[in-house]
Amino acid sequence: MSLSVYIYLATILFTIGALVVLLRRNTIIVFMGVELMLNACNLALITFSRMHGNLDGQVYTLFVMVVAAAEVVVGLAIIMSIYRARRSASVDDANLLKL
Amino acid sequence: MSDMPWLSIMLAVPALGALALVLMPRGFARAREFALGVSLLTFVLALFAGLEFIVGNSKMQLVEEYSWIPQFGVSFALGVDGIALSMIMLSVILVPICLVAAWDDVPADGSRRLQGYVAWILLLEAMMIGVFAATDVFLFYIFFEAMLVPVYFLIGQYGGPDRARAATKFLLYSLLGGLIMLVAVIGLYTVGPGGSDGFLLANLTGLEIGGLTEKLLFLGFFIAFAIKAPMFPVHTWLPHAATEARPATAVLLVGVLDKVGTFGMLRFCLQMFPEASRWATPVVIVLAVTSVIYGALLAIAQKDMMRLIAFTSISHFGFIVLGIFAMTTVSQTGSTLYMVNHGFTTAALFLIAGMLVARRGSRTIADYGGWQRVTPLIAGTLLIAGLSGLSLPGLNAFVSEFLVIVGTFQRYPAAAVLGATGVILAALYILLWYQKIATGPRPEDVASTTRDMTVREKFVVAPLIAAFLVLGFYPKPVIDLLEPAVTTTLQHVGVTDPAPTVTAEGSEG
Amino acid sequence: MSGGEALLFWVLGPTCVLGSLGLLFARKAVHAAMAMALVMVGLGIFYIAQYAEFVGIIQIFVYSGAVMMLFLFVIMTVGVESTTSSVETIGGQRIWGWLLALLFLGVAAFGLGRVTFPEPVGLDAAQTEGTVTALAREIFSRQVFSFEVLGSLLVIAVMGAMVLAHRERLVPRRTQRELAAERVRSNSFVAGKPAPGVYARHNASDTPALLPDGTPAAVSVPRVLVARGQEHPVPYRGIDPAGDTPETEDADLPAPSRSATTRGEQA
Amino acid sequence: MSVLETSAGLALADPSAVRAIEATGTSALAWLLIALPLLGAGLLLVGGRATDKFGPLLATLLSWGSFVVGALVVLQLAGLGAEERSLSVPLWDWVTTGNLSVHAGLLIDPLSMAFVLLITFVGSLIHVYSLGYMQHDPDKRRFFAYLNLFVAAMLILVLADSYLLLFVGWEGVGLASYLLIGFWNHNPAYASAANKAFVVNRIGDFALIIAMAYMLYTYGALDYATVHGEAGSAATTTLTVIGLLLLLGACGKSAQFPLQSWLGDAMAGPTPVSALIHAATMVTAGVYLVARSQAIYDLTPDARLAVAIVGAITLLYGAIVGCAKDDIKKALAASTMSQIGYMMLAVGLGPIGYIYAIFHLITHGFFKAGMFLGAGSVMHAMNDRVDMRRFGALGREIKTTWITFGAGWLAIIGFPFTAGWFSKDHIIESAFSAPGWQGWVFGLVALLGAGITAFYMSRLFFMTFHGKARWEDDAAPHESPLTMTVPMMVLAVGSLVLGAVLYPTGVLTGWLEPVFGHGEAHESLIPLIGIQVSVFVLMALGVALAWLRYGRDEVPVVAPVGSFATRAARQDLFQDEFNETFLRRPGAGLVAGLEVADNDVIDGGMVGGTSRGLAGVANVVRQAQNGFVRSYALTMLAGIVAILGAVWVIQ
Repeated sequence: MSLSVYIYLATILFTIGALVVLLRRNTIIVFMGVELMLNACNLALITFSRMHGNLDGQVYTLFVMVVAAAEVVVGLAIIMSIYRARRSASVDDANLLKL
Repeated sequence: MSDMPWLSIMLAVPALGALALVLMPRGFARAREFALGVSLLTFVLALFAGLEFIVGNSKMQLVEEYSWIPQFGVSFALGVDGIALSMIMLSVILVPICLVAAWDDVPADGSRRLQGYVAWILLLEAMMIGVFAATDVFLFYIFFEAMLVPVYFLIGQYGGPDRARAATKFLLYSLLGGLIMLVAVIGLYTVGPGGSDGFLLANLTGLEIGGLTEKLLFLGFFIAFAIKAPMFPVHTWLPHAATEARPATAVLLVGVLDKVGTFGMLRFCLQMFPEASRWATPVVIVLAVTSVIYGALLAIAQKDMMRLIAFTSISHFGFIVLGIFAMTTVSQTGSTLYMVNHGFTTAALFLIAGMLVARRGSRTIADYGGWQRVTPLIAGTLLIAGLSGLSLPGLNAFVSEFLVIVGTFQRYPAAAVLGATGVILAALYILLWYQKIATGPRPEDVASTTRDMTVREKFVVAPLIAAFLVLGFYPKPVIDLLEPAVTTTLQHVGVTDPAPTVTAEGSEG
Repeated sequence: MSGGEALLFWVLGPTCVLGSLGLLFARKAVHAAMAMALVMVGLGIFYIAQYAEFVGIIQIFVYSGAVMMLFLFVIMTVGVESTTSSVETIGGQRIWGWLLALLFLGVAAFGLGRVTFPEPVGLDAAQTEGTVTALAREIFSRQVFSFEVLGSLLVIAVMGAMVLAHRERLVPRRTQRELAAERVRSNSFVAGKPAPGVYARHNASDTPALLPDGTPAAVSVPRVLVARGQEHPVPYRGIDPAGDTPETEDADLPAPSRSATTRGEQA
Repeated sequence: MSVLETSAGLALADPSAVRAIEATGTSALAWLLIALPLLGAGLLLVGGRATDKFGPLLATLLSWGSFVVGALVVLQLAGLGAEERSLSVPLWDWVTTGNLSVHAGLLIDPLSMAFVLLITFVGSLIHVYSLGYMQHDPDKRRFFAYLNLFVAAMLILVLADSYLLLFVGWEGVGLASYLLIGFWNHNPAYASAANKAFVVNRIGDFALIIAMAYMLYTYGALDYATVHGEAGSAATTTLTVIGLLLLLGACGKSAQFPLQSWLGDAMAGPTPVSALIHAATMVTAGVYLVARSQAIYDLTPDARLAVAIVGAITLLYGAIVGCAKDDIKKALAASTMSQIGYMMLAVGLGPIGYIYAIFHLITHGFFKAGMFLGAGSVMHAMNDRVDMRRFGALGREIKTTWITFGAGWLAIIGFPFTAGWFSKDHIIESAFSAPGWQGWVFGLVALLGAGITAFYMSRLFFMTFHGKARWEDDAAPHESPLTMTVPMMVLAVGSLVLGAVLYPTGVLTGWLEPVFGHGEAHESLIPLIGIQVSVFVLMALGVALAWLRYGRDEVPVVAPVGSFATRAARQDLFQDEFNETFLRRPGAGLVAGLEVADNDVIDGGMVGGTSRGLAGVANVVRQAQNGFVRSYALTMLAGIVAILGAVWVIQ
């Protein structure tokens, strides 16, 4: 059994994350779907790091986590203000950005 | 003095004037006087520049050339031949007249509105000078498009009740043409010699591109110019825009701006794409004749006088295009002279009609009648302007219209004969209009205090009528100015005038 | 991959997938968040198992600890109870979503299957002086610029969040004095609204106070509880409170016509 | 000098323009002829109310000044040899471009000077008459300005040395005519009449422009010298086409069939205008044009025949219409048409007719102007009424008018030894001498026309001056002031004696022969004496019939319904109905239809359709832009799948 199973696992997690984004309407859950996709990528990066024997993958994982943290901060703030304005946590209710 | 950059100075003065007006504090009380002063200064500069111009020399003169964006081959190159100079002269004469005519268009209410109005007009003047003087195709394109901005705001901010729609329609039409042209401009560069001055007109004429490429490039330019001109069937923006615009704006729009279309056909279509021009001639001639007759017939049907004038212009532009594409010296000289004459004629028609509208408050022709008895001077000058519009001999438009017809006849007799029916129709639309406006008993619902022409308005009309008479009886200076440029154009196209079927020998001429 | 690691993978891997499926199917946001936390922890363990101890620890501490707590805070603010209907509103979204996701999975898995992965090198050589030291060397030498940029990104994000979360007051805050004056002027609740829960049997804020005639005063219940439907009904003169919503809300109002305005103000 | 052999087999001199040498002496000042009245017009129009007081007088003086200059030039010309009476006065380089080169210049030759004298003399007389006639009009100044403008334009027309300059005068007189017909345009009908005149004339002008284009195409020039000098080198078809186009132009200006409809309405203008423009001078410009272009017509018998046919038709047309009109001015207008028909017929006959055409033109200028002025005097006496059925027995009340009108009447019916007799009889004789069937047809038509002319002019004369008084109650006939009667007297004398002065003495023939050459008549079909007798008999019959019906019998005050022929004639043989049905109404329909089409089809359909189509497409595509984040995410996923799939496929 090779390390590729981790990659397959990452792929499955990524797909599920994407599905969450596509199918769930609760803003917070959608957001968690995004986090899940990021984490799936991280898993792959860690695995690649181990495969190739250098630390770049781990460094990038760290960076991704930092970026994700920043994203979470801003994203949740946006969710809060949307909720304040609309009394709703559904992504579908924020649909004014259109023609 | 001969190495003075005259054209750049003429371009800069009104532009800087416009900028200064914008920077002036809100409610600057002397905005109109300032703008008039700037435009008169430009006029004087143009006169000096004209003195430098050597009549009879067919080369580009007053040439300036600076490298601008060498990476793309764009230069800031200016220069004029007889046609361009005459169009610039027309612009610098009409702008002060329009400013005087537009004196009370926008109230001086302490806001920035008035400043903006005259500043846009000055900016437009700068653009007009630039577009006629540009000898770099890309620079020409820039001015061609940038011109839309002042006009858009002049119509859209200061126009009539339906101004927003009219301005948008105008902009969309012009942009459509302009974008098609942009494609052709870029395409032209790729077939040209390229390099850091690859857009210079001189480098792009006489390329002998040939084949489908040349036809496509020709079409790209021609469509833009046909929309601008405007020719049937892409004319519908003009009546709308001219109706909603202030008379002074309409004058600059129809009298000068639209000439860029016909000017472009001469300067770009014919010179750069001679083969394609000859290929397209039959279609263009048909369209031109259609424009003549169609414009005239529709002018007869109009109930709104500004629309009527707009349609007469479509008819007249048909003549101009007809003359250009008939490609004889006589017809093209006639066309270029027509471009000058039409500027004055339309200016007079729009401005005098504007005076009537200012007094009656209506553009509908049926609201008038008997105004010869209310404002005899306005009615009289309207008749003179109208007679110029129907090409009465002795007034300016006749010489040019006659030249176009007889010049066209030498090559396309049928087109000339059909086009000449425009002469009959012109009598109908002008005289029926005048009859409905001026004749009949004195209207009873008009206040007895309605004033005849004021001193300011006399200053507007007098130079125009003087121009009618001078150009009607002694057009020679202008023709001498235009003809060398026309001859050059025809050399580029490679056509020669048909000789008379009977070679006249020993004629005493 | 040792046998122990394989065992770990086959136990923890399906757990993670289940957790993420929980995220996909959970009705309540809280449950989803808990499932998500599970996945995070699982992933952290995977990192550690793959010799990325530092990243794994960070994953568990920062992600599962801090970030997920943030999520939970938001969920609580927005409302634990707020569920969205499961009826899909965008036409074809569900079908197309599943279809494309499975297609993606198929294409990716098929692609992966055709890749020949090299023999794993292992990290022993790369982090001989320990994971943390090796990572620190990497970050503060080669990646120092990225690191600095990320630092400023974080600062900007924090400021952004502050700006977003901040609410500008549109009108100056009304003082007690003004509020009292207005109550007197409009002659509504001049003495203040009745406090809830004075009924002997229920000393809680979800229970309406009783007026002198024994009717419950709905206005005494905090409106947040009312909005959530959490107020506790009380029987009135033997009538079962559950099926009864007497118009007590307006009972205290001086005049029926005022009701609309007063309620509007309070809302 | 070459002598051209024409189709008629006649010896012709060179066209006068070819021989022209630069003028010296008085003739070099010929530009003053035009400049003086033009100056008057300019001063009066620009000067505005400041010139109200002296303006009319100034205009009259300038017109007389022009006549004096003309007379001096004629004196100088008379002093030259017959072949040298052709001078050119170059003015300025007007239009020069490509192969077109037109210098504005004047051509002074016997033909143009004959016209100059007629125009300035009659014109000046009518200026004088107008001083009285327009005395109380508030816009008198404007009227005189227009009159001066007309004189100037008419002089440009006849003095021009090129077709282009002629065209300037041609349209100039059209403008003056338009302004003067519509002088009282507070009456909408008058304004319409002015428009009608201008527009109908424009059809002729259109033909003239095309004719000029064809000339330029053929000869490369527009001046008479080149065109006439080279006329023979062009193909006959070309000449015929040019000839026909010139004829159409002439028809417009001279109110010849089929462009005759405007003349009757043109009587809306003040009576002096009708006398000057629509009787004596402007309407004869067509005859001048054909006569001037003789070098072309000589070479194309077909076009000439067309001219003669047009003349013949109009001659009868006008005469028939004239029989039924009750409006004194319209009856005179119809008569004018008919008389110009005679002239056209004469010029259409070729060299044998030119001189007689010009002769008749001059005598007609006198007697018709005299009669129009007389009609004006009658209107002056009768409160501006024009209905002859309300006149009658005026001869006793306004004797001067009666006598002067009578002189004109005698002249027009061709009473022996009056001016009209000399000129008209010669045309009829020439008509009979035309070759082949043409001689019979044209001769008989001309003969018949003479009889009808006698009838309707006598009808007019008797209805107005004789019979019982049928005035309305408020009428108080009174003689006009001297300013009006003196010009009438002068013209009356001219009507009686001009023929005798000019023809038997050979003055006119001698004067015009250098221009037209010597036309030797064919053998006439009928002996000369036979023609003269039959003309006289017909005239007598016409007068007698008119006397019986309108002099002796009671004339009903209200016109009887009459036969179909009468009604047709009264309505100008349905010319306006024809125009209305076949030209104006379809035209109006077309124009209205186009307006709708422009809005709906071009703007709404083609252009609007394109924009609506684009908007429709955009509307469809816009649906994708639904604002739902999840939808957008779906498309992103689709993109990723597509890319992965593509990579896979490529590999």
